[in-house]
Amino acid sequence: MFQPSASQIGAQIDGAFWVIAIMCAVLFVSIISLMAYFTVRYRRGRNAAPVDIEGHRGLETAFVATSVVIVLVMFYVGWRGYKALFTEMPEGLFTIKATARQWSWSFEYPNGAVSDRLLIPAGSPVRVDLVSLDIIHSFYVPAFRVKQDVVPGTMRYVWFQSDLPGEYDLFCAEYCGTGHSMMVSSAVVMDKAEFASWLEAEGQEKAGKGAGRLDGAGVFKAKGCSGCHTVDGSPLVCPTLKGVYGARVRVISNGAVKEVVADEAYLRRSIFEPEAEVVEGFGPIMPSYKGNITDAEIEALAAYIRSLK
Amino acid sequence: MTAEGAHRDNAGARLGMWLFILTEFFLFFGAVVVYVFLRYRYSGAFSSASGALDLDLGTLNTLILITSSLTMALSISYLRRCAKKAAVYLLVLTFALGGAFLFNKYFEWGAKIAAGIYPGSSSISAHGVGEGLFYGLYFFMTGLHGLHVVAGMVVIGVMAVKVARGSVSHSAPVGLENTGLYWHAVDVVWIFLFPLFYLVG
Amino acid sequence: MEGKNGPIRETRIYVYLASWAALVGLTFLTVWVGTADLGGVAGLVPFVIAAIKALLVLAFFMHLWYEGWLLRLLPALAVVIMAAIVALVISDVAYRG
Amino acid sequence: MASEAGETLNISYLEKRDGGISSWVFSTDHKRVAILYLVSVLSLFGVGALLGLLMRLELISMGPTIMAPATYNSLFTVHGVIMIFLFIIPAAPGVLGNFLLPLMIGAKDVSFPRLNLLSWWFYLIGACLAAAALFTGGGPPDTGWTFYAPYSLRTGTNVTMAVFAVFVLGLSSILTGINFITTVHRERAPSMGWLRLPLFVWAIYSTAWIQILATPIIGVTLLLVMAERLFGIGIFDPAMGGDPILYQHLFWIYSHPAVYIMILPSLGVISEIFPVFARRTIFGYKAVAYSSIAIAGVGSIVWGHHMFVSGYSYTAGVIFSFFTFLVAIPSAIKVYNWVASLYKSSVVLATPLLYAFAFVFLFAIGGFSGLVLGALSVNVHLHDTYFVVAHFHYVMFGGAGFGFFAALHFWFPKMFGKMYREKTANAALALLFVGFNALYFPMFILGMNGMPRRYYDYLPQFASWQIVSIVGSWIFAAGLLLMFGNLIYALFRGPRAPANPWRAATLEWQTASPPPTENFAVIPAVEHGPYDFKDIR
Ligand code: HEA
Ligand code: HEA
Ligand code: HEC
Ligand code: CUA
Ligand SMILES: [Cu+2]
Repeated sequence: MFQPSASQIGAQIDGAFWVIAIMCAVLFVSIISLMAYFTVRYRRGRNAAPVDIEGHRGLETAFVATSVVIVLVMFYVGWRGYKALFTEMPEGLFTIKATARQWSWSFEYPNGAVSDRLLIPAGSPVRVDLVSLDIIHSFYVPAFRVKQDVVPGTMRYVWFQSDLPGEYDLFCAEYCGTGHSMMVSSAVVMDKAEFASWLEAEGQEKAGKGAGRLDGAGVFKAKGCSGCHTVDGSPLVCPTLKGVYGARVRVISNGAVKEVVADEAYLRRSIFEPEAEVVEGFGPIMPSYKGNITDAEIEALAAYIRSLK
Repeated sequence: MTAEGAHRDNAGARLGMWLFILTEFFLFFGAVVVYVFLRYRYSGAFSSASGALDLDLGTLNTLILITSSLTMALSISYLRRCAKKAAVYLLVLTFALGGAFLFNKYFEWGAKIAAGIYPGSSSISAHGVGEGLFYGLYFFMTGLHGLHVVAGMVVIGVMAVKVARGSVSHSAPVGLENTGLYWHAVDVVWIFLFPLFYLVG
Repeated sequence: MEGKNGPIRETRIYVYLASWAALVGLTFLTVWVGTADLGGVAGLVPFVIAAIKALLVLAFFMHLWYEGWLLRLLPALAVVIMAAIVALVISDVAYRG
Repeated sequence: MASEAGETLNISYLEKRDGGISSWVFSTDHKRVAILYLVSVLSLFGVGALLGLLMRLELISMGPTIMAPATYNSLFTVHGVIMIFLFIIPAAPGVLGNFLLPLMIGAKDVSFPRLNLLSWWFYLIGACLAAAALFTGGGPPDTGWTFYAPYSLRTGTNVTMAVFAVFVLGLSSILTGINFITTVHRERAPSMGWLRLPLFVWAIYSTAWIQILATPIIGVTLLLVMAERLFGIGIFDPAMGGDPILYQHLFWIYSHPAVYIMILPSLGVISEIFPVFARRTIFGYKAVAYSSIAIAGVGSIVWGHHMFVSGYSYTAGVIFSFFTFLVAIPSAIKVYNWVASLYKSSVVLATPLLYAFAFVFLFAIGGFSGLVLGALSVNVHLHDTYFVVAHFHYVMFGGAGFGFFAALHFWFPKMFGKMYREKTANAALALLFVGFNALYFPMFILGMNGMPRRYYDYLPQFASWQIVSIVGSWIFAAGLLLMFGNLIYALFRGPRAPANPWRAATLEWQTASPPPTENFAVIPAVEHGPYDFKDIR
């Protein structure tokens, strides 16, 4: 019934699940069959003379005592994996920084590489630091059985180790608005060597780009613009950016509708102070990127958006 | 025995009133949970922000409310002794003390707002996050308490009229007694708000 | 059984006056304690005083002193629940890692 | 005087004619108030259920099917708000509590009849405000019924008014609670000692305590959300140094106890039904009675089990999980004692008992899945997945809801003086039972495989179980329509019901069906316990 677990902690959590589930199933079956048996055995037609049994101290105490034992076992079984997740993380793990925003993820590696999928090496534990730029999201990889809310204002982390190369779904599990169900990515477990070479290549590319020109499409993805905006002309919750550049746009500014031309200055304003001029028909949900984006990146974005005809 | 008012259950009425007061206490308690949580995190900011509140005015208001509780209690006592006139005068006095409390609060709030200390003001962020939250909570809790004072005054006003007219009297004082309970409960809330906001180490 | 029906017993006026005087006295005390630098657990003293003041109001102005067990139980119950909730919330803030 | 009283006694509370609709909406008769609640609560249930059906329909295929994502989000928010605050919380106290409590303790009415009416009016105002929130401001709220900050502070939809509506509904709930506690303490018939109270009264009494102690907390929390949205005081807003997890604490300090507001009355209903149809006394009366109080007590300190992965402290997680497991014990006691009450009994398989059996079956599954969720590490995986959705539909609908249906079938003859067709009711139950499990059991499996909740869209691997669930929802809908149709038909065409069709021993059956406005000709003397069938076997 479970998708097989692909992490070490996952096996432990599945174990806890089955211990508890089987205890529950046994109790459930006994209770229901006892109820059915009594109903049949003592039905009116067969037993017309009921006996008023008001209670039985010994039996009632036994009920309570066994229940206490049962639930304490369940508590203990559940506690162990939680303890491992929250208190037994080894020191000095390879750390990836995950940034959540409405409605996309980006993952940043120690050497500067950035990706919109989480790539990790098989066979060694990794730590993922979780930050949010706007509201609460939740990092969830079912195959690893780990989940952690990403709370703005503080940093949380998760750690896990997967030994099973493959591609697994990564969800946002905390409701975060219109695009919540689109905030889906994947966790890719790679062979160690493969991962190392990917990381190096990606890091170098990034370093090289930093010196030269940035790739606008890359920034558009990495900064999460693509989480909201499409580039193919189909507006979702947010205006599409296809053909915006140079067009006349009706915006609401300080409560009044006005028309502006979408030039580079407008793009800049949209990115720094999105709430100042809100495109008619859309909500003021775009986050401000002030302090979160470099000039070079803006230029690359502008060039990219200009190219979207 | 069929008419609704025919059986009067004073103890029942009191129990009902007490249960209601309990819910009022829990209403404020919810905000106290917020307070405890934030004070734990921003204890430094809380005490420096508290220093900026007007302690003299706060103390004066505490004394005013305590005194109004006394006049309220005395009013019931006099009504019980059939001293209707004294009871009404004491109610009017209680009402006036409630008004004085609000008057002071109005000045206190006014001074803070004039100094740019209110939620959403442009200068409040200059005080640092902890202080901003302190004032946010200060306005919220004292405001909520103020609303209760206003509600209490309205009921006291109604009671004064009823006592004067005789529909609440020494033989049927429950209405006034329950008003008294409510007013004292509002006082108890303030007794805690005072150290929470004005006396942070 | 649980509070007598009918009006409750009369509170003497001097009891009111004495409670009032005590409340005023405690108010000044708490201001003094709150502003004096006592160090250590001094932060809690104003709340202890507030609790005493609240008890005075509850007992005499609100007549709990003369009431049956049920009404006296209510504030006690409230305090227990409130303490439990605060303790649990603190188990979060105090141990955030 | 005597003859006059005799005359009024022949007229039931339903028939008493004194001026059209206003004799209902301004009536302080607890039975009429109960009917007001019944009508309003069921109407809103109908609306909420329809929204649920629409949500299922949207998920029939991947991608957009019949609505946009924003619509779906508003849909589950409004569905949740209606089902929780407008249906299941007020249903049991408002309908069953109001109707039965005074009858069961031998009283003429509740302690404060006018307050009682006022609480229905608050309910109505709350419902209207909630409806208004759909069409004003930024449109229907899209936060989920939990209104989590900071999203609820940022969204442009009309959260402010929705939250205010819930605040008003809270007021209504508090007034009901105050009324019931006072009633149980003050209005019992002279010989009705505490240990002669029917178990339903114990359940309603415990519920009332939760209503008055927990509801104010959500009241102030919602006021804070409004203050945040209107003035920006920053307490829940991380951008201003506030803490969104603090919001979650406050929300669940109320909302976990609130789930016991939903279930306790139903547990009480089942405790009434079992002995009546087993024709013997309940096993362990005291244990069942006190376990209601225990659930109310322990239930108020387990709220943190909704926050195991919220990022609060590890210590808090361990403590809350521990208490969560403890709170299962009083529920377990009840279930054990019901089953034990069938031992050496003389079971009459009437419709109410069948509904009660369905309740036990579904509530046990729901409760057990609650235990699975309460286990710390397992919760990390299952939190905010469809497993949770399955859990709470099992306990809220399979438990509280089916308990309410059982109660309707048990007390229908008393409330309306008419009898429904048992065969049809049983057929409806069969549909409901099959439909329910087909609708919600697949959600457990979806959740175990990681399907997150509040998802407008899903990945291909989830499709097949979604389809099963959707087909289940149709079977279930058919069952509901049949059940309500049967009851509505009986209301107009059903044969007259006798005063005590089930030969029960509690006081409400000792008066006419439907009861006269005055409830009892003379305040009845209580000579035996509530489940003593010796004389009426
Ligand atoms: C009627 C409402 C109701 C009831 C009664 C319950 C009852 C319980 N609930 Fe549930 N719960 C909800 C409504 C309810 N819940 C809702 C609405 C949510 C989701 C809110 C949201 O996020 O939107 C939720 C979510 C929820 C969570 C959080 C899930 C998550 O989001 O991660 C948890 C975790 O611990 C939990 C646990 C429990 C437990 C342990 C019980 C226990 O009280 C159950 C006790 C019952 C039994 C155990 C079964 C009967 C007993 C026996 C048959 C005897 C044998 C038993 C033993 C020996 C133990 N519930
Ligand atoms: C008592 C509470 C209750 C009840 C009864 C229901 C009933 C139903 N609910 Fe539920 N539901 C919740 C409480 C409830 N719900 C809550 C609290 C949430 C969480 C919201 C959130 O995430 O914020 C939720 C969320 C929720 C989801 C998850 C959404 C998501 O996470 O993406 C789904 C998905 O399918 C769902 C479906 C249903 C369905 C199909 C029904 C069906 O059972 C409905 C059956 C009804 C019909 C089949 C209609 C036909 C019948 C009639 C029209 C009756 C006629 C009426 C009269 C004559 C009076 N609900
Ligand atoms: C949370 C979703 C979200 C994200 C992330 C986001 N935007 Fe937006 N954006 C919006 C919305 C909604 C609007 C329309 C309302 C407005 O103008 O604020 C908008 C408007 C715009 C506009 C004006 C469009 C027009 O039609 O006039 C531009 C340009 C823009 N965004 C660029 C960007 C860029 C570049 C990024 C990334 C660096 C980005 N956005 C990230 C939601 C988002
Ligand atoms: Cu991000 Cu849901
Ligand atoms: Cu809960």
